[in-house]
Amino acid sequence: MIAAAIAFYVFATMAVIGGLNVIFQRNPVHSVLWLILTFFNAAGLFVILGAEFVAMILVVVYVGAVAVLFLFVVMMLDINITVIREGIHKYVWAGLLVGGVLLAELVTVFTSWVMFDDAASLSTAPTPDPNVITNTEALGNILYTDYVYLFQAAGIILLVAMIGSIVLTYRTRTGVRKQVIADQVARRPSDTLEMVKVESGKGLQ
Amino acid sequence: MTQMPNLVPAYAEIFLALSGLLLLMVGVFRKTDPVRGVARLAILAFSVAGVLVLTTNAVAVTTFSGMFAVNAFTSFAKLLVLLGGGFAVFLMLPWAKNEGIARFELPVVMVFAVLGMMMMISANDLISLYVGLELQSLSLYVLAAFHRGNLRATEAGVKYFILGALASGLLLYGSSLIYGFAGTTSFVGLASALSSAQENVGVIVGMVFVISGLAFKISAVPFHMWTPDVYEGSPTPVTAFFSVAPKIAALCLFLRILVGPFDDLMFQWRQVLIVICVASMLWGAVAAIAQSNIKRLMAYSSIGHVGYALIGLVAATPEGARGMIYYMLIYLFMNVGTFAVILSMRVKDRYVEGVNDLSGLSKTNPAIALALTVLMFSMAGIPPLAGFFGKYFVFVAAINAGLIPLAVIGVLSSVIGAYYYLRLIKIMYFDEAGEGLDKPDLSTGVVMGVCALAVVVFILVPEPMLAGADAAAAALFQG
Amino acid sequence: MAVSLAHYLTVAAILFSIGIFGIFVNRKNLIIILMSIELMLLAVNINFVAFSAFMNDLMGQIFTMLVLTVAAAEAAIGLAIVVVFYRAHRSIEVEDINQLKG
Amino acid sequence: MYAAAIFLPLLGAAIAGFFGRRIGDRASQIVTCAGVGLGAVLSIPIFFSVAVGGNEEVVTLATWINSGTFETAWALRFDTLSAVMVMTVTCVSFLIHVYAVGYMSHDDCKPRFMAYLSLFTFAMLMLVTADNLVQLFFGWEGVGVVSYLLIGFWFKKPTANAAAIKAFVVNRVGDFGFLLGIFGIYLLVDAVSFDTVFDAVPSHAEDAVTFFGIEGHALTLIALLLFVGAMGKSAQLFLHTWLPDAMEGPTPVSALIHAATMVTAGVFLVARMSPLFEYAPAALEVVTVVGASTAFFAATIGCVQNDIKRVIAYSTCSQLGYMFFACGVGAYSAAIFHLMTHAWFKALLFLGSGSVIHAMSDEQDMRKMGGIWKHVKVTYAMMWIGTLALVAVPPFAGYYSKDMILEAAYGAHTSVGQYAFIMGIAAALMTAFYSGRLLFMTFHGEPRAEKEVMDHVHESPLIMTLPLAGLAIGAIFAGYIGYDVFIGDGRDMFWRDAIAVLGNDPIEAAHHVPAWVVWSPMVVTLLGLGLAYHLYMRRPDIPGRLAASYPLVYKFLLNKWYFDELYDFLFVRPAFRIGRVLWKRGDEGVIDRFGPDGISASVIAGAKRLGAVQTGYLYHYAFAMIIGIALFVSWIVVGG
Amino acid sequence: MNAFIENLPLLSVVTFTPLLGVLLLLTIRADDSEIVARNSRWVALWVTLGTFVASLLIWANFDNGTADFQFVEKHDWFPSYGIQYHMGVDGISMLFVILSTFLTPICVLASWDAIKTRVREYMISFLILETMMVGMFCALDMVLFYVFFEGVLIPMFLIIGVWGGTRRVYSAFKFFLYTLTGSVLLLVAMLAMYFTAGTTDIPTLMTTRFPFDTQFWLWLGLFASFAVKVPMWPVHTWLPDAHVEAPTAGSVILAGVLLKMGGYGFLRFSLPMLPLASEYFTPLVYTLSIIAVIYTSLVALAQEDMKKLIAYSSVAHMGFVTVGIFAATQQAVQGAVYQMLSHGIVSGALFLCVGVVYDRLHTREIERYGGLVNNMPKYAFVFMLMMLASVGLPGTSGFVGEFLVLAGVFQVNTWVSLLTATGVILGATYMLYLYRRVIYGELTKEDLKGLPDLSRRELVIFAPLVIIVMWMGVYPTSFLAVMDVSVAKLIADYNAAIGAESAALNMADGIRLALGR
Repeated sequence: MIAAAIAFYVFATMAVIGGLNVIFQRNPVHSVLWLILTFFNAAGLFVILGAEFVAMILVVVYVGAVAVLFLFVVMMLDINITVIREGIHKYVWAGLLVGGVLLAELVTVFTSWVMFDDAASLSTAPTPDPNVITNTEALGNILYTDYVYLFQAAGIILLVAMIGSIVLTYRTRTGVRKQVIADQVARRPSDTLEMVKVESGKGLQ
Repeated sequence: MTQMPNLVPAYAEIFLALSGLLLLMVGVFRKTDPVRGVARLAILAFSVAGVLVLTTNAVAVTTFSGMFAVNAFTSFAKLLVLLGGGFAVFLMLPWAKNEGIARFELPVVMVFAVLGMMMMISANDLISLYVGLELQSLSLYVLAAFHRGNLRATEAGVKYFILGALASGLLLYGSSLIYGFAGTTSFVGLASALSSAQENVGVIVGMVFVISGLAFKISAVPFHMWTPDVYEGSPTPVTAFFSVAPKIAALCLFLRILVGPFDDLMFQWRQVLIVICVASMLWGAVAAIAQSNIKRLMAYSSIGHVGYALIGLVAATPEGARGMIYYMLIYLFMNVGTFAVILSMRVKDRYVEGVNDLSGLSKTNPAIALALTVLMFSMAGIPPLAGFFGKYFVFVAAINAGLIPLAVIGVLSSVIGAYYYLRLIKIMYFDEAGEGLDKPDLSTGVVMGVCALAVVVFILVPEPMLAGADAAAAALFQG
Repeated sequence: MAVSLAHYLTVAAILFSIGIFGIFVNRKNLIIILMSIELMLLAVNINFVAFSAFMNDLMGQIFTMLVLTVAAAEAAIGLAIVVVFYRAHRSIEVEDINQLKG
Repeated sequence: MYAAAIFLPLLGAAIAGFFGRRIGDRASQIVTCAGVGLGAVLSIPIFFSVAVGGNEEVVTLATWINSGTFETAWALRFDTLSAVMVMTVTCVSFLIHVYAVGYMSHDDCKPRFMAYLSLFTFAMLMLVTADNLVQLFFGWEGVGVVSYLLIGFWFKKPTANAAAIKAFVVNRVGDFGFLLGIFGIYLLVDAVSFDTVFDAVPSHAEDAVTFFGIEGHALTLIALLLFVGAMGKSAQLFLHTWLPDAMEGPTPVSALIHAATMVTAGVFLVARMSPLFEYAPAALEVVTVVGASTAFFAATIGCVQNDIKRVIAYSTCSQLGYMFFACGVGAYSAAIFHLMTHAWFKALLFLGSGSVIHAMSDEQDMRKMGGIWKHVKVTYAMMWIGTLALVAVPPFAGYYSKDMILEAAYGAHTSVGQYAFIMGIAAALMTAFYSGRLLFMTFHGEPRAEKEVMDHVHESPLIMTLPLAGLAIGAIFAGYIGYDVFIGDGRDMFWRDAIAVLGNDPIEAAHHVPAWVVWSPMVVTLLGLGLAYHLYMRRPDIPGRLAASYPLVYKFLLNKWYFDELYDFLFVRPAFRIGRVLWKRGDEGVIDRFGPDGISASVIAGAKRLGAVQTGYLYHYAFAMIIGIALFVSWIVVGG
Repeated sequence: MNAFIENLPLLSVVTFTPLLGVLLLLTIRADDSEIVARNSRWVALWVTLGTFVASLLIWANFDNGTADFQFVEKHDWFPSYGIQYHMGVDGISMLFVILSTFLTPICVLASWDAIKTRVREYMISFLILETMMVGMFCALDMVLFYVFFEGVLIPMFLIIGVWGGTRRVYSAFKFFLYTLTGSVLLLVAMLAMYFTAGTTDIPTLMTTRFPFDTQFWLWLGLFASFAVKVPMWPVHTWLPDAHVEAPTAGSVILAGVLLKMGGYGFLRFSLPMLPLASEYFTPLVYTLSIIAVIYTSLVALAQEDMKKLIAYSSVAHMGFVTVGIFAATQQAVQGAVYQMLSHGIVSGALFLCVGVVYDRLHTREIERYGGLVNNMPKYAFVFMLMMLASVGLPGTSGFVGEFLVLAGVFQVNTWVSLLTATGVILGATYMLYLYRRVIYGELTKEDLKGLPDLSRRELVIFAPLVIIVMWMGVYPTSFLAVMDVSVAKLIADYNAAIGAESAALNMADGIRLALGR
């Protein structure tokens, strides 16, 4: 129990510190690295909560794909380290105020949480006993059956993201030589080779 | 084993998804003029999807474990979205040709966007809502930035994306609160959970977040700030698309979610929505006055119109729902028609967007001027044009719901709004003739004419459309 | 000292706030804004997982997975847009994004 | 016959007015003269049949305004009163028509002039034969309008235009009261036709009503309102200012409208409404006082005026005062009698002066005349006849009527009657004085005109002198002939129901006044004439010295008691100024500035401000969203 | 009624014939714009004349003896909202229909030479305008009424804005937005009535009894619109601008028919549907009307622009109308209606008079004229007659209305009658003053000397107006008899309603009731 609590506080603190650093680092590369740290800690929290699969996914997808993507782009765009901010902008204080108020309200709300009376009856997918069915299996059982709709929809979303990214960034550059396998395979000698009879003494014209 | 889900209610969506894939293939492999072919196929796909929506219209059902609901209301809304999408693709064709953007992905992404909207409309669970919303949003982000070499289009894309993502974040956060405090994400479950007398402030806060996220999608004040910039920066056919389809989808979803699961929190959400509604009407009306870019002007106009449509929502009665759908139907025609006019604003083969480019249009292109005049008077809500009836029906609903001050503010802001619509007419009719516009493309002209005519002759045959809206509203309130 | 749900939610709320804060205090770099958005989504995920755990309901985790997917897609699109923007403007400074206004 | 007498002048007017250019001057003149002439001819049998024969008749022509219980018809009422008026009007009018042919011989708009004259005659006839108050008002306004047209006949003269407008507007002020009087009657008795009203009046004699928030005796209020109308039309004190200015019109107009007929309409109205006035003794007292004051006041001004026509105009004003106070003391028949005789001799005077003006090449200032009697002997004689009739020297017409009025005033034995008598005597003195002054200044003494003008002085043509003669006959004999039937023993037989008198008959009382009362007018008249003779024939230097030694009095009188200036100061100028202020400061400065213009300006300013909010910066947009959501959440959590 | 007429939807025919004309105009095809213009004029003239003739059929078949609505047509329109296409006329509205159809051909004729650009569009605007006007007077459904009522704005906005004078843009906007603001409040009130009564059918609503607090607010909503239309002080400032800048024919219609819509609205809605509130607010109406009469008359006195002067005079004259309507006696109401009809003709004719010289000299400055009678006697005559009619000379149409109004008002409130009657004096002053400055005086200005008198076309325009003005003045029975029964019923119902609820409320009570406290 205590161990769990300690783990929670460690992960939580690290996540928050990581988050703060993400936005306050001047070098975007550092920001990405802090972001990765935050993700790891969040994954740790997930594990404490018994959601192993989601924790794994978080690490795999976010750290393995998203964060790397970020790094990729940051480096590709070759952004210089931003110049030192000229003082804190006046809106920051207003922002802090608004954010603080909002946060305070939310926290007040959280403390009011109680297990909803009908929650059990309303639950469409109660968590099975983790000792019988693992978290991963339990998720798999419903994701591909009851929630296949969501699964498919997510697929389409990814497709759109793919199309979108390609459409936006893909450029056909002139002057770049590319290998076209089909063309190579389809090549016929007659296309490229011309037999010329050279009469002696005349040379090619 | 779990049973195979009932696919019939989702035929239209499934068809559209498959069409999207097919179109992608066609676009990749077709060598000559892929844009035109894909666009035509997209229109065809929309039409077939429309027919499918109509044929599966019969009864209210849910499928996919209650994730997806179909009833007369969703069908009607989907038809509107499909219509908007079809018009947008139609308008895109000449534009793409004139601007030299031969990219078949444009219609494909539009198809997916429409698919996302239809999924939103049919969403019956916060998760499916989110999925549909994101499918739509991601497609729209791409569309906004589609004109990728263009400074303004890319800026529009960035703004839309970041603010959109923020809004999604808010919506998601709200969803998580609702889930946590109510114990479920399904609309049906929520409705029964909230009907208990328990005061549940977490759900309410979550609902406010969700409302904010959706308000962003319909560009209601104060979540509207992206709208003028994105409308101005995006390619015009895309703007036309933005101004109708996503709004209709989001509004219909809004309506479904508020009078469905959150019916019992009406007292709370009504307060929020009244503020949003009033602020939208006034902001849209006032801010538009200072605009000189017609797309920007239309952005503010659309903010105002959303305010009016929200009146129907705020009324939260079948009458209000009917008024709102009706309003959106009329709005669709008015807006598409207006964007057709904007798309025909070309001087010497170059698109122009200044309102002053219209000066003296009544002399140089009387037909376009007439069409725009009709549309503007209609937007201003002057009878006997359709726009008046749109407003009339939402105001009826407002008054019948006892929201007289709202109706009064609404009519007064419509007077302010009338000012800038009149200003366009003034520029066309009262000012000296400018250079004159090029002859519009055929399809643009046709869309313009059809919409203007619809706005005029609406008065003669209001009943069929009303009947549809009626049935839709009734379905919504059946439970 | 037991760790209650409210603790998780508070952590999430703080992360969420940091994400929001990142959006409007950042004046220089668009990419950091994208990261802020990722933070927000992460916060939401923590919420969902926490609720899911405390209510013994798998829906939250399903939702989280979808959010993760979407977040990835969003990151892809967002970065693509940033790249496009960069190509057009040769800058990703947030303060430069104000051609459209009024 | 009845209708023909009324409508023939209209026909003449229509023909001359619409086709005047086509048919020519001569034909227009003939047509109009014939129209009125025929009317005059018809009026005589009508008079005998109605007044003498007692065949009163009401000819209903058509319905007019019917609304609920409010019913009026186009109807011609012929009783003694109207028959007298019809005859006087048509006859005088005919003579003036004829005169006008000659007088206007140099004008280019003869058909128009003749048409106006005939139109006027028609309107006047409508007025006098009206069977209900509304139709009376029709004629009333009709004569007003034609009067306006005729005063402004010489539209090129700015003064004529101003005078015309003044006449119309001042009359309108009177009409305003008249209208309210009509409404009052309608309110009281639910009808406006004379018979019904008169029948109903006795039963309402004691009714009290609250008009204008004041509880009062209904009939008195009504009578006073009607009298306001009469004052306007008959140029009584306070509403008299238009009459002298009206002399801007051609002289026949002055004769016809501003002496013989229209201005007497007020008197006619009071006489016509005598059954009502009789139940409103307080109103009658007011009538008496106003009439007497006017008689005096106008005479004082008449004494110092230099314009020949203005002198006669003030004399008219003064004489009308006589008629009113006659009515006021109940001697309606005397008033009408004086009205009738006055019509003749005053028309004669005007036409005579017109003849003089004609002779003097359109000079009207008496200071530039003098010594012309030898050149215009006929006119001179006519003027004498007219003057003698006016100053009431027997046996001229004025003597019979005017003396009777004074006697009746005295005989009324009321304080207002005494006041009227004193004022009347004083006025009679002045009347004689200024009449003499007029004659002497104009015809006698040294010629003061320029040589050139004097060379051209000539007698008027026959077409002008003949009507003068006709009028002179009237001026001489009308009094004598009419005396018996109007105010003598035959009066009851004659008037029958046309005039009602309650209680003691003041005419009867007038026959029994002391001798000094009977003689005093005669005395003061001779005194006045003598004084005029002394001052203007024997010692023509005195008037100038008098004026010099009493400059204030002289100026006061010369400037007509400063009424014009006062009204100008009180009403005219403020009206224009207020109008301008309301327009510039009210409409434009307040209503538009804070209304439409102000709102639109602030909306546009708001639009600019909202545009400024739209900075284009992402973080501002995000901030707006966050603030929005924070507010909503706070509101719901804290407030909801 | 013969069978043919009986079967003919006469009101619809009259209402929509002009729209057929619009279609006809749209089919004109010619390369030469001159030919298009000429054909447009003729088509418009014949169509409007035809409409006028058709409208005379209404009159010919009208039964004076009943207060019911006649020539009723009823079809479903928006059944789900109970909105019907319901047309019909009674004695009050019928004359306005005739007035509209009568003035439109005159306007077409008046624009014959004055409008040289975009003639076809101009004629289309006028024909649409006619449809809207006629329809509005015939409509027996509130929504239908509102559609026509507001629809008028569109063509009128274009007429002022496209063919108007130098400040046309400002004036057109002012006109549009001013009246729109009023009208939308009317809309809200109508919706509230629909909410309360559950119908938009006018005859049904006339029999509906709303509680006082409802009436209070409804009345204010209606008042906002009608007062602007009339226009009453202080919401009259759009009128002078609109009149001044509108082309002649536009001013004629504006003054002739559009202003009547407000008065008609009071008669059709405020009085019969909201009797208690009408009675309650009568002092307010009186006050505003009296201010209107005196204020605008004084303002008119100071004007330097002919049209502006006449425009202000319209406000004053309409002040009589509002006083008359709210006095709610037979005479007053009949007088008010009559005054509206008369004012429609007379002020229309006066604007035409201004148009005549404006066409010749292109200025409306009074100072620029003077002495026109010298070379334009016919014109001077017409102008004079209309001026006198405007002043309310007995024997012209202007008198009957004014007189009846004042007489009727006197029955209920002598002070109001007295103060209103001051308008009679002031009216004479400014009109005569105008006439004097324009027509009389020496003809000194060189450019005036060459002005021709009325042309034959202009004579054709003025002749019917002159005849009508005289006819209405001399034999008003032909008009009064038409509205007699309808007005009587209106008054009877009104008094019955007031009598039913002894509405002796003072101001404080009324407001308290209305606020529901």
